[in-house]
Amino acid sequence: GSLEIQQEIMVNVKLEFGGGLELLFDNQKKISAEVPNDAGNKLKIGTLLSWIRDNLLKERPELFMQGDTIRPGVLVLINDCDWELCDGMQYEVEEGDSIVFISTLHGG
Amino acid sequence: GSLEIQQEIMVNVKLEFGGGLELLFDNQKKISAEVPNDAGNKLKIGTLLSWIRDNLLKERPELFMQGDTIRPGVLVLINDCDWELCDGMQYEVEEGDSIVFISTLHGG
Amino acid sequence: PLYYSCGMDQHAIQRYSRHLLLRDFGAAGQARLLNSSVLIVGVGGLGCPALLYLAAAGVGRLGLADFDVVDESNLHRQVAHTEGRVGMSKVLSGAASAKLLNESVQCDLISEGITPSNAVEVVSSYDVVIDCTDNPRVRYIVNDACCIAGKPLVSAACVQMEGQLSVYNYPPAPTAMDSSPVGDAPHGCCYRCMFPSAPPAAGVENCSDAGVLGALPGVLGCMQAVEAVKIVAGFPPERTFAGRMLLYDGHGALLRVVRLRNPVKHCLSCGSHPHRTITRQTLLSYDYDAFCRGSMCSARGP
Amino acid sequence: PLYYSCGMDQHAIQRYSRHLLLRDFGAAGQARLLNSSVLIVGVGGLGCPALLYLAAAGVGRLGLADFDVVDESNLHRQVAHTEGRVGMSKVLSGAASAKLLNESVQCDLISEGITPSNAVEVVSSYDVVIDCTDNPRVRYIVNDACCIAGKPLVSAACVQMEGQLSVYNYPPAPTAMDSSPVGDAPHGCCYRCMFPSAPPAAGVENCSDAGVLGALPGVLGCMQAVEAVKIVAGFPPERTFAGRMLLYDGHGALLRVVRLRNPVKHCLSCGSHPHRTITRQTLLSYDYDAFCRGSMCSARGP
Ligand SMILES: [Zn+2]
Ligand SMILES: [Zn+2]
Repeated sequence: GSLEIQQEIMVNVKLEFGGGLELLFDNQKKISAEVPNDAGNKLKIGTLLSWIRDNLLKERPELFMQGDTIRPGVLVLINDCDWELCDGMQYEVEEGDSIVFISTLHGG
Repeated sequence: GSLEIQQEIMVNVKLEFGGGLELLFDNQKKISAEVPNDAGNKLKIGTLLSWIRDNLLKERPELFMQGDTIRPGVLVLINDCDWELCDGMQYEVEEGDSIVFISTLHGG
Repeated sequence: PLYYSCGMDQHAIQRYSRHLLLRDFGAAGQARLLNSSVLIVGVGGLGCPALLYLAAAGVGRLGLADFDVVDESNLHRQVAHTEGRVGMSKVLSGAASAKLLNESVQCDLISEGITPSNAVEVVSSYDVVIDCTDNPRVRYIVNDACCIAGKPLVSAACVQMEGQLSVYNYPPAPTAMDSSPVGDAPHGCCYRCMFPSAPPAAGVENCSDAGVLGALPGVLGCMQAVEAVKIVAGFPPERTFAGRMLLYDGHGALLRVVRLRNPVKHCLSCGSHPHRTITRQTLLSYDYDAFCRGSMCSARGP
Repeated sequence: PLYYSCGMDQHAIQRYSRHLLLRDFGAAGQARLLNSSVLIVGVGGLGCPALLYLAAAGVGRLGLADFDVVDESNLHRQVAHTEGRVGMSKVLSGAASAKLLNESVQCDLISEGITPSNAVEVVSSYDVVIDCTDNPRVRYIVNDACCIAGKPLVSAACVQMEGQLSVYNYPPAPTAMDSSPVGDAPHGCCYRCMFPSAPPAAGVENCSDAGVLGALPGVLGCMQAVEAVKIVAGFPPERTFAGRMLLYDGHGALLRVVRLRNPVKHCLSCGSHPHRTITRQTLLSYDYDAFCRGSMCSARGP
């Protein structure tokens, strides 16, 4: 009989971190990531957030996520557009997407 | 017998003019243009320059071209790169290219 | 020429000649500028360049709001103050510099800064508001007052070697006094649309904690002045940073402009009835301290 | 802490604390800044903000080069001057403002401006040069002197509502005094690599003809100060605007950064032997007037 396996594919994304968030990622501002996903399913950005937290984040996860979503005060940009213009947490990540996480600044 | 005709195709380019050059184009900063080209041949940027002069330019062509090339003091940017990084006058225009012509400024 | 009719004397024509020559600005733009009023909240790293350029450009009335005094550590970036004015109130020092540049500019000094008690009244008497504060709590108060009073808000911030700038509430959301249903006309998103919850304390750095490269707020503050001048001269939202944000990374010499969300219907500050709960009547009782609890918003800004 | 060892007293530590706190700058960066020298060519729309922010930041020695006097029409944007100083030389007025901000900054006044006669000597005595001129002829002279003396050049320009900024000759091309073969080491392109021929007169507008929105040179001049501070603090070329140019369209609130060409081997100013004909020995006899004939380069800048 055949062994049923869950086939995995990789989705390439260009991640950027700014406004101080890069400090949570070992001071890396740009990371090219290969994110595993089940073949046949789309990669939800919510899944990507958790994957980033579990695989790339080096410290203080509470400064990146709050519950299942991004923490208040972090702007998520998908291809230079606020993710709220792209269905927010429901957005399905495409191969090659640029995804920027930027903490808002308050200094003057 | 068959009539031999030179088949024409159209190349779409996004043109932008800045640094005052837009005044030569009826104050238009952005023009989406369909540029005719012989099928089978690549569209050289030199050919595009002449086409712009003959079809889009409204006044004072000497402020856009000098002889067969761009006039001194105008920066040509192909997809946000100085055209000198892309073979200059030999560059072959691709469908969808962004081509920016910007006059350098001197004020302070 | 045209501009004689705008009531400028020979002196003003000479002084503002580089604006009068400007396509898409000219005498009409300068006349609007001379009759305009701009409120600058915070006379620090961002407020100093903003006030110098707005005074130089001839804005009619300039409101300066700050409770603080000039400290020696301000001088590496706050170029409207001077060594000789350490200890002086920032609004006095700022107004003195504005007057040296342009005697004809009227300066209003709001030396208690912006608070829930004065926010709506102060903001109401200006055409445009510039947020130059170093304090999220005041950023929310200023935003809410701008939504209530129907004023565009030119907002910027910077820390370390990064800066951000946007224009909020432009065009302004309908105000409660308007006959149109609140929040239903097209308008620009507000600061609270963007950031409905306050950030956690540890996620916020300010210039006193994390430092700032001195010339960086100069870049942002000057750009705030550019946007304010455009707004009072009548430039439409799509020619400003309304609905977009500039991200400037001075460390890598990178700049990008990104698109922001549409206004949020259930926003407490600019949303539709019954979501808009922060109004002229309720702002004073809105609990900014509770909203900012656990965040650094409650910290007093430097 | 570390910075005590850099020879700053308590006063300086307090004053520059926001730089000392800065990651990637800190005490070492501030120490370099305090020991650095920067030449500002042109004390007008760009030079005023650049000098204010460099003085505030504590640059050790500031060269101010301008032959002009303060005119009333300057005041709408040249915020280091004041109404009371109309008629005063711009370098005197600029130095006075720098001193009010920071008494410890040494100002050199080059009141004849930069000319072929003094260019190489003046440029040689600074670490970084900032081009804030309003005149293409001087832009070429300054560029050529920077290539001869091996100095990075932070260049900006603006007219109407547009601005441009780049960093040229960084890292500097080998100078004639170096033992390495001229022009063969990797270096940044220079102004003349970008613009080997002068533009035609009619293609050039300056602020006196075409006007300028006052706060716009503020944005660019502050950004020149940011780049100069980064260079003296030791930031590598790839973190500056070397090899890239910022294009700022204030009319549409658009910013883009584009990639510039590699240095040109046959460039007269920075190219390889025997192309490099503008040298320490020949600059004075180079005919800038002929080079600029038919262009507006020969016009005296305002
Ligand atoms: Zn809102
Ligand atoms: Zn060169």
